[in-house]
Amino acid sequence: MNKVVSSVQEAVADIHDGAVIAVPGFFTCGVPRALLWALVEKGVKNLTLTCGCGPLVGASDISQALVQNGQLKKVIDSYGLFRSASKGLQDPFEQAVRAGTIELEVSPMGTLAERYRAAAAGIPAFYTPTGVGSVVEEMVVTNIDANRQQKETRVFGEAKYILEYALKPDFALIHAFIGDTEGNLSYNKTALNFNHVMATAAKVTIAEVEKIVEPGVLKPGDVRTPSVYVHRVVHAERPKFAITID
Amino acid sequence: MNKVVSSVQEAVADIHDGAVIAVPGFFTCGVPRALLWALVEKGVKNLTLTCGCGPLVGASDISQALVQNGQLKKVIDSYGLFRSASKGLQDPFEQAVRAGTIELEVSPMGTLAERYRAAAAGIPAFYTPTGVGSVVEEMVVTNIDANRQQKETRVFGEAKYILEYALKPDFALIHAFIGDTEGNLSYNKTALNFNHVMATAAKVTIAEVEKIVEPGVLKPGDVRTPSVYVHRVVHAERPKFAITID
Amino acid sequence: MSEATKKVKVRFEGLPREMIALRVSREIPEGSYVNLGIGIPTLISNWIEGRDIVLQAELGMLKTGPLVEGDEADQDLINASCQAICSLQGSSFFDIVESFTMIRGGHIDIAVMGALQINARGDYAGWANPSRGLLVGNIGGSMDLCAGARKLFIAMEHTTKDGETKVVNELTYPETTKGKVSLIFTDLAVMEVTTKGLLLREVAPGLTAENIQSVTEPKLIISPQLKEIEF
Amino acid sequence: MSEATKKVKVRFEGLPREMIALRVSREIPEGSYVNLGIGIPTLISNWIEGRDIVLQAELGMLKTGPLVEGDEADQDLINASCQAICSLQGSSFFDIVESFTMIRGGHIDIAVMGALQINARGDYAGWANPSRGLLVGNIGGSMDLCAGARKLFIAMEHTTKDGETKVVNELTYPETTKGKVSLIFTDLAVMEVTTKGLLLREVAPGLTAENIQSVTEPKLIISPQLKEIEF
Repeated sequence: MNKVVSSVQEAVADIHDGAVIAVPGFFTCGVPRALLWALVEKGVKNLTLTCGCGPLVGASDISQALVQNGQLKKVIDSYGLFRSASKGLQDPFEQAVRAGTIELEVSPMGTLAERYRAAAAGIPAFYTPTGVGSVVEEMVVTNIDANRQQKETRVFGEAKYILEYALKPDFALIHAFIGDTEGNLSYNKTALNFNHVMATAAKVTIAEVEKIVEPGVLKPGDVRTPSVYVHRVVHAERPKFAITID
Repeated sequence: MNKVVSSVQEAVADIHDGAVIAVPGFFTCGVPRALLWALVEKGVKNLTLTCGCGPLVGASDISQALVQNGQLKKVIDSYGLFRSASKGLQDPFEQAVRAGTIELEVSPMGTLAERYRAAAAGIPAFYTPTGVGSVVEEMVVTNIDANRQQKETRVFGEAKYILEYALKPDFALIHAFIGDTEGNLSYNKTALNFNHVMATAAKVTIAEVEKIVEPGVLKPGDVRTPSVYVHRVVHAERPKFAITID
Repeated sequence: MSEATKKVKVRFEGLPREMIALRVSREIPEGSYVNLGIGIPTLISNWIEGRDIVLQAELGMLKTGPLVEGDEADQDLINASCQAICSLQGSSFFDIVESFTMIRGGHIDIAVMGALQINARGDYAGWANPSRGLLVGNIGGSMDLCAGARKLFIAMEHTTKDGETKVVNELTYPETTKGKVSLIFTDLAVMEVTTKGLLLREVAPGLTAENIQSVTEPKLIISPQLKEIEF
Repeated sequence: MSEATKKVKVRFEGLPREMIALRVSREIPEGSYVNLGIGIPTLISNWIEGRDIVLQAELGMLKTGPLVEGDEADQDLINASCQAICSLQGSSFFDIVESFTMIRGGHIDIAVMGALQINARGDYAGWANPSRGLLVGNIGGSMDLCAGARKLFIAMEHTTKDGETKVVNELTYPETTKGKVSLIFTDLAVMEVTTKGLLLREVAPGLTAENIQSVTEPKLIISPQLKEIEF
């Protein structure tokens, strides 16, 4: 199965208005920058981006373009805002969140990781202690009043747990270091972060890779994301960016 | 942190009567044979072995010794019996199950894998579609009448799911290929199977490894089980066995 | 349904197990990720060389290779039936949690399983034979595959060695799953599970629809395109 | 509690942030696996060289190494504060699910977090400052660490830049967790959360228990072994 497509444009060709798209990356690290720029270029609108830890903070140039193009409906993240309040006030995304024109739903990072894992593994819902004792236990945390749905809790043993649900995106845009033509992927160091789990969670997974190789170059024990999860592979230049969110 | 102990006897020294012990291995492959023989030698009794897919079928010499020593109270597995009924009739373990002197609790393999993962990740319970439409949906499947507890189900969307609980063993006995002195482990090919998840699930994890190396020999990207999960490392000769369950 | 009524009167010469496996292989599209159960399903792996089909093994491997013997056998590289195999270019190893994430999460296109009994609603029994006299049995990964694979095929003999039909009105053996099977391949026929009942699509060479019905409890719907099994 | 009453009357010269971090480091036993939050906790990493303490980073790394700069910086190797770091002998990389399995499953011995406010029951607020005027904030991994780490320490300034105490009777900021904090390290004091209230164990050089009480809302229990913070 040769899953290589020839351009990032072709790779995102079927991403439609209103799509729910998983965006990995931990701040600057492991963000699928080439695919995200292709999304900007394509101009699809009404998008929901489901993140893990601040790729839109780490790749603020892309965030800015998406906001200024009016492409975003909603972002789900654990760390969606700049830490600095003064920098946040100048950020188009935060401005849109303040204006209520983009929804920001905030969740604990591990709960997000687990919700993707649940979607990948056919688990509709699970119980977690994370968030008990905070507002996360009571409701969905979002800037849009109407969407603050109540949460369900249950006691097991002597402790209280929150019921959390699988989060299954339509697409995942992945950044990998090496990918073979069949879709087996490996990652470089901490650029792995949310990439693998999002690849397993989405209905359609599109991987930009720095090096495309023939099957067999990646040894069976070195594959991190097995090919079954990956639908398209496209070459992307090694991205360049400053390692900072300040 | 140097976690190396000098003998398998020392490695299992604190395993007590009545302990719940995770035993990995898929039939013959990846079974912690040296640690299990140390358990036989130690003679602790009233043990519950929580397995995944037939290590006691694959290592029937060890199973036989444990049964004949009267060490087993209960086994949890997805594949605990010989496939052949005639071979089963001659097997001391199956004989004890038939006599009701050892309990055999049977579960779908993926549900067991997920129950260990849940224990590892602090998830007390999760919902799964596996087993719906079978007796697994209604009760715990076991040869001991009194232990056939009812299961709980719930509908999400249009489908029915079973509530399954975390399975947290007191000890996990792990077989790894390479381990460093700090407890980082890697595995060989399909000998990985249940080893990693059991290492993460147990309160105390003891790893027999074929090669002990200094920290740094295993590269950070080649570690499969990070040291935080591993409490003791002991050298064990590469095991020899026939690749068959017939 | 008593034991007696399940006995079939005539036994037909059907396909050998290898040919059932070949027929199933023809129903697997190129580009499929497939898990094969123990028994006849395992034999399908002999028929996919050169085809763009990737096999998954529950114990933690994708793109399993052929069986190996003797000195080539590696005790750390087996398939889910505990047979020594090899890897291929593009294979991957992973742990059991990843393996069942694939299986339970809907990533496997087709699972082919053996069965002890099947009915017209697509329910099947495969994990415990009550004749063994035990309330427990070997479930293995079968229920996970039933829950998670996108399509579920059954490959089996049409009747038991004792001459009882395995295609029954009501299961008397413990169910593995309900309503998930879409196609049934036996030594005698190919049948499709439809909302109206079992559709007889193909019969083994030399047999008629009446022959198949005579060894099948549910009333069969005969396909207008009924034909001999082709290879 | 109105804003006005929270204002402290006198401001004391306390420890610099680096020294708070040093004091926390002394409370971490050899052989610990530790996660450090953003802010003062991150500075603890400067004090553990040569000690048998392993740091975990949420983004997927165990045994994080020191910061690196310039040409040595690798864009694919950062810590959870988005700073370039290096790996050490015995380090490991893993994905986010494994990382939060460690954190949520009780495998991390100690988490050290910053805080905006803390009370005598061990509740703390750290994820959202209402003064920013937003109903949302950055939770990151903080709530996961609170739920999963075996022990939870807070390292912070005792008062805000505006001179308000952060050690309060009742939190006015959104809680991160309830009742999980065991030790509080500030520039002025070390306090232990006990069932009877906050136990003042150590004071910064030159300060008295009365000084600490004057910038602390809850009534402090003074330890009979009260002493100066030692390094």
